[in-house]
Amino acid sequence: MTEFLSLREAVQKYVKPGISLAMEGFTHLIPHAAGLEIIRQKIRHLSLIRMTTDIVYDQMIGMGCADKLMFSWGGNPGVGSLHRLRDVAEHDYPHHIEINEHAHAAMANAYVAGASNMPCAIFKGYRDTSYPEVNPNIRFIQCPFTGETLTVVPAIKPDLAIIHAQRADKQGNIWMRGIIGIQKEAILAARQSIVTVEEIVDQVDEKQGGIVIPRWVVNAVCCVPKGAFPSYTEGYYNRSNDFYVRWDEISRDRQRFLDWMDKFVLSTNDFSEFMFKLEKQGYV
Amino acid sequence: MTEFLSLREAVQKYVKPGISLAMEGFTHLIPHAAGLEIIRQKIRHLSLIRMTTDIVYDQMIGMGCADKLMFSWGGNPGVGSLHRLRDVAEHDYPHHIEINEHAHAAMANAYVAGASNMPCAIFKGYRDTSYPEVNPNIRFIQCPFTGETLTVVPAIKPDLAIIHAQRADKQGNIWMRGIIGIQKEAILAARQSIVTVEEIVDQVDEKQGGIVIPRWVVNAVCCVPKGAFPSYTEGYYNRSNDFYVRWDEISRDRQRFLDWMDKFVLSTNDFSEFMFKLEKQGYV
Amino acid sequence: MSKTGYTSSEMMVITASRFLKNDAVVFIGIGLPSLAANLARRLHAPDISMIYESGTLDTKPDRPPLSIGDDELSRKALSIVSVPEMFCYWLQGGKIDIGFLGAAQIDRFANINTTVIGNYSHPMVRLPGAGGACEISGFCTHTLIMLRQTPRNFVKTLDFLTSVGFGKGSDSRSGLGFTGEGPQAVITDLGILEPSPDTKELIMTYLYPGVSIEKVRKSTGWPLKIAEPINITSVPNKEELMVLRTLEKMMK
Amino acid sequence: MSKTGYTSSEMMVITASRFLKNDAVVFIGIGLPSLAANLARRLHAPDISMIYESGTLDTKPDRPPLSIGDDELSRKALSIVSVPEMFCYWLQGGKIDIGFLGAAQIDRFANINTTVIGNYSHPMVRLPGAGGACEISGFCTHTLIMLRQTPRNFVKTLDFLTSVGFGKGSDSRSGLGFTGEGPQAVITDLGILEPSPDTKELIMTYLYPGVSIEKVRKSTGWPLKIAEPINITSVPNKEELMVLRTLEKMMK
Repeated sequence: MTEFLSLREAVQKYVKPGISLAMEGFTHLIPHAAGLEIIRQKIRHLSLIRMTTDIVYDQMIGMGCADKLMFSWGGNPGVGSLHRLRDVAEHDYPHHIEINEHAHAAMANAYVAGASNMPCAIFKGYRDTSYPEVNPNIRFIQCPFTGETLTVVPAIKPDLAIIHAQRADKQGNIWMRGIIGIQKEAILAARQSIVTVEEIVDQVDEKQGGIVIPRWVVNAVCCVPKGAFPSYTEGYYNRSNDFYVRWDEISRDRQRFLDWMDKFVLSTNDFSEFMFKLEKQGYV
Repeated sequence: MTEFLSLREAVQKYVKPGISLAMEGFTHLIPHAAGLEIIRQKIRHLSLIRMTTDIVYDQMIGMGCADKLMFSWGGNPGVGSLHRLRDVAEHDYPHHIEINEHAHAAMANAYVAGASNMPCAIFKGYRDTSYPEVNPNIRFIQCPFTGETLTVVPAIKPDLAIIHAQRADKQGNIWMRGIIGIQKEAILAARQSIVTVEEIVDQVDEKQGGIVIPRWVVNAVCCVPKGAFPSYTEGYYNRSNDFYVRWDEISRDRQRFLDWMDKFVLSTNDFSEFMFKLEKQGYV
Repeated sequence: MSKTGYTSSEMMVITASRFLKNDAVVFIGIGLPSLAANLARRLHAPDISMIYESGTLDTKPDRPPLSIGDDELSRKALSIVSVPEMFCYWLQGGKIDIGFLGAAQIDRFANINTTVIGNYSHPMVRLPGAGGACEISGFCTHTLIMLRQTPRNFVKTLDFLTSVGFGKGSDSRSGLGFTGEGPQAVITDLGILEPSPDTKELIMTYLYPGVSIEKVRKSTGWPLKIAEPINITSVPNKEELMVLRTLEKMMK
Repeated sequence: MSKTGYTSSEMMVITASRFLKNDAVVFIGIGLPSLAANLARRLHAPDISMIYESGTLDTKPDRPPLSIGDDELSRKALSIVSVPEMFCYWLQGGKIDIGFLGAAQIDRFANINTTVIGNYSHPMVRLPGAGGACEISGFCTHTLIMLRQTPRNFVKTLDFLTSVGFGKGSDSRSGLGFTGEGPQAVITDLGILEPSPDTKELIMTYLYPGVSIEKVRKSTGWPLKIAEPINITSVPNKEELMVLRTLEKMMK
């Protein structure tokens, strides 16, 4: 069922205008290369879903790929604000996007519900906060046994999920280790999925730790070394904390951001060219 | 927070008449030694909870430890009937016990709800089956977003959970690998917990695969080598398929069962004596 | 065996194995289904993904397991998941193509009973109960049911409805929130029954070689519908029998 | 710094670290809380269990992490769990003693805002949002809130209520389904505020050495209640400062 494609082919095949797209990676294994390829292919009108909306979505939002955004935290982790996200929320730049905001627990439970083929998730939370006033997708029900009030949110069932992982084997089974976040749930909740990996090996094995996502829930595997940069891939390379800091200056000003994206993303053919250019310019 | 106790001390301290007790281990790592120690200490009036009610509960039920039983499958795996369970269900022998019967998915979700401090769990299932007629703890609600009918069961929150695992470290952190079943959820759902282990080591590590349950959710750790016999402990010893087959003859007749339990369990001081006697008599 | 050169159990297992395609993701219980899947893997379906309830995804045991928790399954699994994950993400999540079910009783709409014979509160026979059967029947895309065809097993009215096949027939399964399409076939020791496309009542569509129509009628507790003309399955071929018997020997 | 020999941030971190006992299980965000926990671990709480939202249970980083997903946290963790497990089993499950929270705004009942300044639909400042704050405030047995005390931060009315401290005060937190008891203290750059046992309104209970009552009143956007007599914290000792500065150097 799994195809091995180049990232360009996979994005062409699966990322269509108007779809809902979850790109996950909780502080680790963030699918940055895939985000840049979507920008390169100028795909618009996406409903973006991501718990920790950080640089990858700042780039996509700033470049106008998104019509909607569902998120539960948006910032530059360890650095501060996300300037493109702020610009769209505060000034509708580059255009207005619809925001569907949650807390982490709500999104985590909603992904679990999606992966479990449930229409909704119940949990505790949001009571007496302002969220139910601004998000009509937060409702409350009573436990039929105790009468206790519980919070309900709709399941997340994206059209497409994209994640990054350490390895795939030649059948398309995916192996990842370290901080595993919400990626497995995102894949299982989605109708289709793309996984970028650092390398393709003969066989993957849980006996060395980590988890395996079986091939039959993955549509496309793309080998993209360093594909999580500036995030990291445990066992391969560390987080570029420096790039996170530099993103603050790159993204602060609209024109500076656009120039930078033009130079490094739109004017390069793929992620390896992008990385080569970054290295030449002293970013890595 | 974790105490290192002998199994006898741990059972004396935590297994009190009238409590609800979940002993889990899904086809692997079944806490047999703990079950025999409870029988040895003649503790009665327990509300027993276990998904795959197999030999360990057959023994406890046959010896009169249980007032209630919650389960979702009861049999001798790979062999056939569980004769003591059948005798209590069909003939109230040795006395009537209250049965709270579920399907696996319901109990799995109910443990997750317990571990998550929820009063209930929602899932799909049981619709148009006979279960809702015989179990008042199966109810239905509507999804507030789609109107779909969903099934609700109360969370499982046992007074005590007992599991068996491969190792503990000297701080009381628990490591287990292989088929992990529902054990972590049982521990986290329970108010108190006992873990029997094959050995105590300096340090446990997830990097070799498996999972770690942190010390602060474990009350007592007991070192009981072979403590899962006749079930198995991956990396230590295999399942005694032979004993499962022999249990069929041991347990089929009431008197034969009582004599066997008297000889091997009540007349031995602890699990290592029990195992020694079994070996001498050619059971192992 | 003397007459045909194979037993009715062997015929059941071989028949079931023929349903399993190479790319199938199959949820397996112990006993005949496990044998059938392991047989298929050694014959025409080397890449089949075998899933056991205990949490082993895509396991490739060298010998057929003796229980769903057999250490052989866990050692050879692509991935081992927790019980909640198995039931929520994989089964209810609709990620499995084919699920096997056994039964103590089945009715004409392929609903099954594995809970009790007799009255629930004071059963004549207390059976093991549901286990994973409810979710297998609800959420695997297709199910295959394996049981012997006798008037005691093939009953007019179930003593207890453990898991839903086609409910009261026709479209009564729809609207129950299931992703699975329901039983694809019932494989007995006499032949194969399949649901009628419209009413969903089971129809005997195949007989094993040498089995008479009279025999299957007598072995069924309701007026059995029989396809006209009835099909006859092919006899087990030499390879099927040889591999199956090798597998069975490994389990001793 | 010149006057006291330490900065107000250092005082905040050292004060927070003093709240952390050796057997505590602490949920930590990045920044000052992470520094405080790492400081405590190197001073009086070597066995403290540090939990970061990214899924690392009981991690023992050699250097303070730069983000909650820092590879140092994952390499040194006792266990790494998925995001749903962290939020369901560990946070909502009530398995954590102390949680840290930051805030852009706080009100007199220790409710906090980390979502927007201004109107939600057209915010003046779009802040990062809730992240894990709702569950930390709801389900950690106690929470410690760290933020600077200014009239802009300590406000009469929050622009948005991201996570509940004591709601409208008194027992208004009870009945919301939370297992946590709510904020134990608010640690600012001027001193410590603690909830009044009955009304739950924040009372300034400690000042740092050299901070005046006038200063804290002016730094608070509501008529601040102040304990009488007011306590004064001890100054950072040499070891606290030395270890803290070593930690900060490791983060460069």
